Amino acid sequence: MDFSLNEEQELFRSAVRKYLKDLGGTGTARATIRGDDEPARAAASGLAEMGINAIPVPEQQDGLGLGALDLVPVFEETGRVLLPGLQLETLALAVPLITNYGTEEQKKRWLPLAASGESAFSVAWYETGRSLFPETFACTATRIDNRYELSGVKTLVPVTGSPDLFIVGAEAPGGTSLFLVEASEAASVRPLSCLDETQLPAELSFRNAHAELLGEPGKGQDMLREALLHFNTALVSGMVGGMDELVKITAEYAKIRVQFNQPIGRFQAIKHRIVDMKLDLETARSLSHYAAWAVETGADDRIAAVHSARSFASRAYIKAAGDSIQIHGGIGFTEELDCHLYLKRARYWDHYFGSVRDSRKAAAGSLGWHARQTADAAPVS
Amino acid sequence: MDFSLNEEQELFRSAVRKYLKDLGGTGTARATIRGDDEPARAAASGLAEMGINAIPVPEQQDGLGLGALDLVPVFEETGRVLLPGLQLETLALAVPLITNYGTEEQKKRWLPLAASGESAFSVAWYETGRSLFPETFACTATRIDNRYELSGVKTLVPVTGSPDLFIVGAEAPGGTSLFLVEASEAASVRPLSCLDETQLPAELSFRNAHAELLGEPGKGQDMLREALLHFNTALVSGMVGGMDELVKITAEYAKIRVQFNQPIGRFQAIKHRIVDMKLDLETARSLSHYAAWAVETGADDRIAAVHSARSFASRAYIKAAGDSIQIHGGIGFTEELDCHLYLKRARYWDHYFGSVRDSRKAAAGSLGWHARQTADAAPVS
Amino acid sequence: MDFTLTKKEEAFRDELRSWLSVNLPEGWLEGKRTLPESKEAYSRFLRDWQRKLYEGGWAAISWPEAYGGRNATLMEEIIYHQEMVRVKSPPLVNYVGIHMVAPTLMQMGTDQQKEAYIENILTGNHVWSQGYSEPNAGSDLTAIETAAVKKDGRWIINGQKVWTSFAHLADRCFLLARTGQSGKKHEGITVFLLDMNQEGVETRPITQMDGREEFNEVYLTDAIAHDEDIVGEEGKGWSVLIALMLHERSGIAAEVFTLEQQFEEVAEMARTLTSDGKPIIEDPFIEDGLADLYARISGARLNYYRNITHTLKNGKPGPESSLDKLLVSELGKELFDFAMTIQGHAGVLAGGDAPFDGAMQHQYLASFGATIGGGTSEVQRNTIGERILGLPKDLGR
Amino acid sequence: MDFTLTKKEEAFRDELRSWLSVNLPEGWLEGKRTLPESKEAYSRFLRDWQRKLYEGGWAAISWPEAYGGRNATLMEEIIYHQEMVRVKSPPLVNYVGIHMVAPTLMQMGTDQQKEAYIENILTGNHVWSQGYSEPNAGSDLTAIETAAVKKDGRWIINGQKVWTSFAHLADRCFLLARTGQSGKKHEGITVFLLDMNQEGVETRPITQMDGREEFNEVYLTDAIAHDEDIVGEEGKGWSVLIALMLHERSGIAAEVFTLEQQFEEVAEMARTLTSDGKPIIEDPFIEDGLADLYARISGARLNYYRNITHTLKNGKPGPESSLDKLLVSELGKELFDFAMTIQGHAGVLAGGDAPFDGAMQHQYLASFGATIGGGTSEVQRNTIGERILGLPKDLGR
Repeated sequence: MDFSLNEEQELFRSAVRKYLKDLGGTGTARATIRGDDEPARAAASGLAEMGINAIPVPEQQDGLGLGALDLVPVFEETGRVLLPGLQLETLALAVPLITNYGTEEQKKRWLPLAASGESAFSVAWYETGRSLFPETFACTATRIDNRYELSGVKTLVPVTGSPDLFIVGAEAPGGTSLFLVEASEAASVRPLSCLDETQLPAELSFRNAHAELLGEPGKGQDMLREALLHFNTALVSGMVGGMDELVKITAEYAKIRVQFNQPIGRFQAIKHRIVDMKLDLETARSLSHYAAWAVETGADDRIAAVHSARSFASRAYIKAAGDSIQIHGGIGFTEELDCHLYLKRARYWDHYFGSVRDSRKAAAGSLGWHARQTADAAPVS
Repeated sequence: MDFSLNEEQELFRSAVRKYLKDLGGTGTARATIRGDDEPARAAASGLAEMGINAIPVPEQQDGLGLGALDLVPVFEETGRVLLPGLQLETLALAVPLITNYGTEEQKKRWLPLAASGESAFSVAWYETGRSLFPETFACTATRIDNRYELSGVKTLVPVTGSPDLFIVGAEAPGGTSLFLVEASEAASVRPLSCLDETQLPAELSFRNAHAELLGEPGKGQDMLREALLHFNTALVSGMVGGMDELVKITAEYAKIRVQFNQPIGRFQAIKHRIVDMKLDLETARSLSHYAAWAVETGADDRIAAVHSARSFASRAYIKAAGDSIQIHGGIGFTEELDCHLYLKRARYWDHYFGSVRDSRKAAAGSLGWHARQTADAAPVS
Repeated sequence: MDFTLTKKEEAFRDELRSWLSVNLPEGWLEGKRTLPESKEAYSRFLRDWQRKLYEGGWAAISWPEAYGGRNATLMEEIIYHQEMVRVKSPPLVNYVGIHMVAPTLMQMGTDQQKEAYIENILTGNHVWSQGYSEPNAGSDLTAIETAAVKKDGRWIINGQKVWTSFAHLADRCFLLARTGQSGKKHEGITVFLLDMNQEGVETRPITQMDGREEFNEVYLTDAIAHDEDIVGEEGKGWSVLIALMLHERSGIAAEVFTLEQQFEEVAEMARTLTSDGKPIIEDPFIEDGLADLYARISGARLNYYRNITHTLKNGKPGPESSLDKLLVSELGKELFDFAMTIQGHAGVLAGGDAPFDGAMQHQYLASFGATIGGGTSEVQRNTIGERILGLPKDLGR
Repeated sequence: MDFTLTKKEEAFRDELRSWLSVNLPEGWLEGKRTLPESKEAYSRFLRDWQRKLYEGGWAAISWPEAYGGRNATLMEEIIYHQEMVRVKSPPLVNYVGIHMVAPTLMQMGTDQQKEAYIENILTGNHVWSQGYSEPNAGSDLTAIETAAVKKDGRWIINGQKVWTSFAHLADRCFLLARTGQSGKKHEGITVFLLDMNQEGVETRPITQMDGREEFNEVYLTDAIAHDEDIVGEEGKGWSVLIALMLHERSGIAAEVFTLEQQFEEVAEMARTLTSDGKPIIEDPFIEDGLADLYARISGARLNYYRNITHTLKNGKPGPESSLDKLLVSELGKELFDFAMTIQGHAGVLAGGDAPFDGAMQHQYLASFGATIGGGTSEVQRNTIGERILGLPKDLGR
């Protein structure tokens, strides 16, 4: 039994953490909020130089061919400082999609760019008024000879970090399918105001955009669901990183802030609330690490593992951020402290490609709870 | 604006409270648990002599013709001492049903017996394996000339306090209907073990039992739903009474129990938890009193009022009882203290003729939330 | 039990309603409710509204008629709050003056103070701010460090105040300062009526996490006050604070009614927003959560009614009124957490890109302030535990 | 990261499994697991089981081989707990002797004590109880009042113990008594190895709210012990307690695995119970609640694995292990609250009339004890706050 990250992974974490700390911690996120993307861009390059982009990319495409566990420390540390950028979308969603479903040519073209950090990718999936997995999309792709032309409007597409490529969901002959569309093909990009100002979601419109089919037609939802196991694992690492920092700053504050002649951490209302944050953090961390292991090893319970981590961490992160504000009191309600940045990020991530309810449903389904049994008792309800 | 019980109601409360206290408080319930029904029987007679049974019965049938608000103090006080008996079923379910839907003859026959306390009534509705409002019952009533014969098995029928009459739900030509069946008509009465040992639920079987139709055939569920507004109002009063006592005994204990050289009520973990019990108690009380007012005056929002009170108080009572055990520590886990009696009663009542979910659904339906509006915005979910 | 209004109360409400329909800023009732952005225009807008209220006789209804009020009953006061919430009236820039300073001066001010301030408060000539909290004295006001020292017949005041509402618009400040160090911590505190328009007073806005700047830091550097600016006795400021709190008879009426209104807006959203063509209220989890909030928010409102009934019968508020603040502020947080959640990923949008113009997002963020300001939920729970339930006093109290 | 067992661990597990399949009481594995009702028969049953474990070499696997143990590794110990939970083995009547008294005596007992007790513990000849808590010393053991006074070369002990498990079956008691009043409250406490079979010791069962009588009150009236019955030094009992706690390396393995098993039983119920012909798991609220519990109970189990990994790597448990008790006991309460709720009104039935023979009802009631016994959740939270997060010490500590 060894339920821990290995030494290499922990060493890599230390390096990433130190690098991001030296860049000013959440200062990079605050620059993005002020409209200055340069620090986030520089951080992305620096991280790529450290090799984080190569982690999930197969060796044939200039990557390291490593698994989900190796990304855990990376996303915990970028989550800790709320780093803006497309690392999550590129490395944990687009790369698994292209790796698993792309043609040799598509892999050869795009994956080396991801591995080196030269390109960032994004996913244009959501449409206004539609759920995450709607029966159909309004956005359509028409086949013309050997190519596809894609038209329609996508919303909530992350464009911070200047993606070169979008993976777009659209209706095509055969059903909902995935397409590779280069950024230059977008007819318009309208930035949307966002609660989490470190994010830059946009409304994208396409008019007869040149689109390449990714994987089989009609399998768009299945492919996305599978790739979301990678995505959710990485996302939860980001949440754990944020929660870890929240517990740290909140406990520190409770030790030094004095009211009624006592450090407030002496009051059980404060102390026990921080303990509950810590319990949630450790539970989220355990679930998160196990999810990464399950994804990496293809364990039987990987769907339940990933979605348990996601559903738990989603709410726990929101709660931890809210509690950190309360414990900091007035100053916690100011723009000056970071608490609210974590709250806003926690909300941004809460429904990002799935809700708590979605994850619970997925876990239940994967565990076979709905396979009918012989009823051996019958209650009144 | 006057949101309070009137002076008479409060005086009556004091009288009932004193009477039940003099009988030994929860001692009556403990006697029932030991198998000695006599104290509960005596208490029922005594309360009837004080006139509580006459409250909801119309004046024409020897009652006082009073409303739901007048029953509030009664059920708060019987709830406070966990009095075993059929007061709730008789006065808040059977009497409203007979009053609203009975023939003149039925009223004349049964209501004076209820008003005087000579008879107690019970309701035989549940069937094993069926929900509260199933599509059909297995129990059937067949019309033979001018009378009905009823056959089938009912479960979870309260028989503590020796009911003389059951109101029985059964399938009949026209659909689910209600019937009056005298207790002597039951073919068998099999007592069921119960978590709340102050209760005596039983499985009743009928074989061609003589049954009188109550109200219109096929309207059984509608009639019950309407009568349950009275029932739930009274039930919630019982919950409020129990919670009030729990807050009292728990706060008292926290003042005198010393650990770490401090009365434990000085620790915020204890203090704030009792405060939360108190908040829940006051909210439940406010909702309960308003529900009684709404039922008594036929207010537009009476369904939402009653079901809001029920859904809130149901969970709050369970929580208060559990918290009282925790705060009492080891001694709270013993049979000797009353905490667990309240917990078991709270559980007994939690699903009694409806669940929290049922109540929330009923409230939502009655408030018209499902009436379609023009969609003026459309989100991604 | 009776929830109806008397004829007199109805007449009062109707009079107010018709006055509001004529006098609210143009387009206000129809939803054009944006306040000016620049400090000057914002200040002018609020002062104009304060003035209008004064001219209509609606600025200080609970004051005695002798001072220009209406001697309103408690029920009228409650109706007033209810109506103001209903029309989402502009903020009352002189809230502190009208509800705190003037009633205190009426009770314990000198004739000179009454003369100098009360009418100016009523007309809105003087806008007041409240100088209580300090960086190291938030929940624990006895820890204030701002010091007033007497020198050459004048009080020289140094220190820092924080969370001072409307300070950037205010002419005067109801200021707590330490004039002595002796004995218990709440001794030696004095209330000053401080002129904000002097060199030693500097005001800096605090940017909140919801982007607004409603509060300020106030730096006092050799600010000056005089003996005649002291309310009550020197060193007895704590008893002034207590007297001031006892004036509060309508409790948190505005917050209660606001919460009720906010619930209706969230319910409206749940009924109108659609996902895949279906109103989201058809999701049983959303229906269930909304019904739960309905029950608890109704409960909070009804608690408030019970407390008001108690006040009406006993002439003064019972200790139960302290439950209201805790419940209402915590429920507000839950309500908007729910409102955020049910919007799905679209809930992360803000402003004009978000459903309902981002009102939910904004109120969600703002809701975190309500369980901190005016006494944190932790302090409220202590108060309830100790004052209502008689539990032992906490550490350090 | 690696969750597989080594070959050696697998062999250990298989050996235990095959031993259990032969040696468990007849019908046990098939579900015939009722224990005798009468005290005598119950006692005999448990002692027989203890004896069988001893004979099979499974009574004290983590003891050194020299004392008759297997010198088991931590992983083997965990596997042992896992297997015992899997087969729902009968309770270990001499738990206190094997896991607490003997390891303590091995470390700090006199040769005479080792000689007199260790083998008798292993064979089950001596069943031990633990005499810690008192009516006024529950969460705060430093408050014990039971006093041992030396007189004519003997210790005369008076007082009352409570929550003494298996005391009615025990021969000996590991007893805390006060032998001095000086200095700090944890000073002057002495550990005695008390003979229960003497006139001055009276045992009365405590009836729990779940109807069971697992614990006892023990009244000590001039009970007698001798100098050679003292463990460690007189007045230094507190350090004996601490040494004893440090022996605990597998933490709450049994509770963790039991919770996991209980979850599976609740899930099984949700899949098999029907309402109106449909399995209740088809209710989305039940599905959702069960998935939530699955996540959190998995999380608790995984936390435990992380802590065990830490112990394996560092040779001793990290402070994080104190989280396990809190999480597992609180989750048990939630799990059975859920199990009660989803049964609808039928959930109020008990025993043979209830679904699953009333197992859920019984475990629901029992779950309330787990957040109290062995340190309340409140005390656990203090410990975590202070030891892991470094927050300031509480009142009275």
